[in-house]
Amino acid sequence: MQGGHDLGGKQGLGPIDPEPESEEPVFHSEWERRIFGITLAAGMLGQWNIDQSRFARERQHPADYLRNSYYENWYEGVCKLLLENGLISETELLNGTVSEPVVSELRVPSREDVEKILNSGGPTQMELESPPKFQPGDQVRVNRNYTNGHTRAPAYVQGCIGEIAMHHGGHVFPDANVKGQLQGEHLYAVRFSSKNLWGYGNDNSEVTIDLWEPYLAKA
Amino acid sequence: MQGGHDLGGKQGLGPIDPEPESEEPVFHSEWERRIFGITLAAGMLGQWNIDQSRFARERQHPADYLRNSYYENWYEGVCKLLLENGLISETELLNGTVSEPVVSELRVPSREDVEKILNSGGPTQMELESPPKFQPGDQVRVNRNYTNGHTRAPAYVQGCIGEIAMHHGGHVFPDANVKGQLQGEHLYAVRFSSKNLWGYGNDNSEVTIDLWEPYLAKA
Amino acid sequence: MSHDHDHTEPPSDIALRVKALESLLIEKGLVDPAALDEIIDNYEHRVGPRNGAHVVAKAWVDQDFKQRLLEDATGAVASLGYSGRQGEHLQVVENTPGLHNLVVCTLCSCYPWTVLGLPPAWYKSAPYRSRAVSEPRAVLEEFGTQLPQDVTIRVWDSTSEMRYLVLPIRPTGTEDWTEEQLQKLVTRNSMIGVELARVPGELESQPQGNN
Amino acid sequence: MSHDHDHTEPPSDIALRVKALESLLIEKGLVDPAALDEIIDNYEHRVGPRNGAHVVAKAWVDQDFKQRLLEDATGAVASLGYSGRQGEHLQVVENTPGLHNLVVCTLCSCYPWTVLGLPPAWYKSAPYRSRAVSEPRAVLEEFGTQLPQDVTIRVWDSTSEMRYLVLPIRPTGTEDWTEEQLQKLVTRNSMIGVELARVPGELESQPQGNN
Repeated sequence: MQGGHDLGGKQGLGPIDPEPESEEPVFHSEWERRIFGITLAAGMLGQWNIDQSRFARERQHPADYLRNSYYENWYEGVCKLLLENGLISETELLNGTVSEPVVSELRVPSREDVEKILNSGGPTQMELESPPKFQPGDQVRVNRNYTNGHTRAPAYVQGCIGEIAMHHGGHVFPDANVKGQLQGEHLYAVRFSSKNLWGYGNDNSEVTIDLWEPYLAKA
Repeated sequence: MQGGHDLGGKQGLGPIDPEPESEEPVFHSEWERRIFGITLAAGMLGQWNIDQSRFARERQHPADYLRNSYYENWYEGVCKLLLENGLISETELLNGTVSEPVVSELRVPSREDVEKILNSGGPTQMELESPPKFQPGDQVRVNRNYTNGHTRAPAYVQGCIGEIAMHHGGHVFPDANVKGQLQGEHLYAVRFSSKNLWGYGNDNSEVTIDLWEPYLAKA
Repeated sequence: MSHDHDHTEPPSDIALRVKALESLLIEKGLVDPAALDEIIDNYEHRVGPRNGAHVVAKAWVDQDFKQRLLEDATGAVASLGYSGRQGEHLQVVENTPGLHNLVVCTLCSCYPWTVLGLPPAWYKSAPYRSRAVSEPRAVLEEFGTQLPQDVTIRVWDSTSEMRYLVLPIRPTGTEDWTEEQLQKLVTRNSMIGVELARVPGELESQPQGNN
Repeated sequence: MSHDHDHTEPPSDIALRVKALESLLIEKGLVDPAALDEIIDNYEHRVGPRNGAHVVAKAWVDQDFKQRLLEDATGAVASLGYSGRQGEHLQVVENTPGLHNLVVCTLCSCYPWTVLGLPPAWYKSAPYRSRAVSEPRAVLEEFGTQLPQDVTIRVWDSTSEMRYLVLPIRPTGTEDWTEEQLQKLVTRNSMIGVELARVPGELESQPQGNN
């Protein structure tokens, strides 16, 4: 969906105003530290995947998404996932105390489990039977795709012509993964001239972006 | 610019939830009535044109634009225009009282002037020397145009192919008018299939949108 | 977790700021209070969708007028006495059994003031402006308007100073109605295109607004 | 008229809500407090851009390693002991005199955690995410990085689970430096691509962060 999160090329959002690298703490307050940890810990319950987690943050009014700080959006996302998966209730969230028992049998990770999970990660590469449709050097156009679902084809490249720069192999396809369907698709790095993306070609810049095969058509 | 105002095709903004026609008042509160009148009255001082007025509302953080109610955005816009044109100062706006005299000699419209202005309007049609580049039936592609300025080519049609449906004659070109430059360009109604705009073609709908010649190239 | 996006009850803060601005402009001599009142009075009480209903009903009963209206809406509408701001360049688009027209302004709130008055709140809202172009059928359904799938929906996005007015289909069963009677069937929403004109049976049950 | 968009000082409201959520999840047995602390401790104190600096400095002094890094970054980086979440599929992109790489995630905040730790606030902010793809030269200038016009800027938008790490150009005047010395020149920002690696003279004046 073209929500508040789909930010490439949007304007009026102000200066970047970076903190100096040497002065920036990892977290800017205690609650950021905690919601970061809570989000990862809750994710390790295995009730949702990374695309469902992203989609939970995206499904907000754009004004809320843009007004919230980064970790406020994490709070919104993890609450939505906990509620939608029936792990907590609205009443419990409001009161901060347990009023209903946990329904399902869940394996809650221990400190040792966490270490293992963080160190192993969750690879998304998949062996595919079908060969890739495109080869490096091929010209492709990104399909326009108006959807209420989750997609990783940003609005700013839809309809644009680019060139296949790399084939990354088969990877989990987010548009299906968000529905809980494990489906592999060929993933490509696709390169676009700034002329094709923004209409000006005199700044000597280009954008390379990872796109799955179903997003692309031969140009 | 692709600011918060450029809304075509954006998602997550909620239901429309219309008031029943028979119950909806023209204004929903006294302050809406007043800011509407103030905006039109201030506009009649002749210090800015309609595109400058639109651009003043657009130049906001998207979260502000989307969070504000419609007439709150009018308030933001007219304040910006009054300030930028030196008709009021920040201090005066803050305090609500005059602290500096008006610099320029302005013709402030009376009740009778207002009646005349409202009844005559401000036509934007212009005689052009050059013939139109396109004819009804021609296929055109809308140029991509990343600009920090004001434009009336919405993001959702940029890069898309459509068909010239009508030639409206020459009209004031907004992208120049916003800079105070009176320039006429041929204006066309351009028709797009939903397939070309959104990637689906099975809902039997199409969009016709007015676009100026500099926005278009032969497809 | 969620916040309220309905702005029909604005904070009093903005009311105070607008009051202060008005005082300032009047005190500074930039706005004539009588002129301000004239502007508001004009759009609150004189210009409204009854103008458009007059135009539509006349087009329904008078083929010559309808022809002129489709060819030169600005002139035809002016001949009924309606002209001025936000109606300088009018285009009338006609609904037929196979084609339904819908008007929106995705970039702001362009609207044919001379024939419809000021736009309703929903027309100016982000949900309507965003979705009218991308999912017009779903939008029509939110207004209770269900069209057969074989009817083409043609959306007009008002990006220029052209202003679009929909000419709805004359309801059946009104063959012997006068122009004055027909006007009552022409709602503001039917001239924007989110609804059809009312049918005779609806006249009693759904009273029409004053404007 | 304008509002503050800087969220480094959040309202205490969110702090309270997060506290309540944490209590609830612990009381409900959904989160083990020790596991929670382990997660936070890992990313606050153990994983950070020093990992990436190690990778880069080694590539600068060891041609074989550099070759492996460019061909199979995930494997080469794992051989130094860095692997795990948000680093499952690494790609290293090399700056050259004619090409400068810059990494962004326009849709969220994808970032190579295993080698850089958690992203800085600006990387996750709307201004950076929106403009890095459309006006990268202006963005670089906001970081004080001015590149000649004939240097191509190649932006990598991380939309997939591939994670990109920039291999900056080794500064001149460091020919006889050891790997350990070189690491001090490799800033986090140079591995995102918004800055160049530091030059020897900068070492005294701009102290490096702990991470």
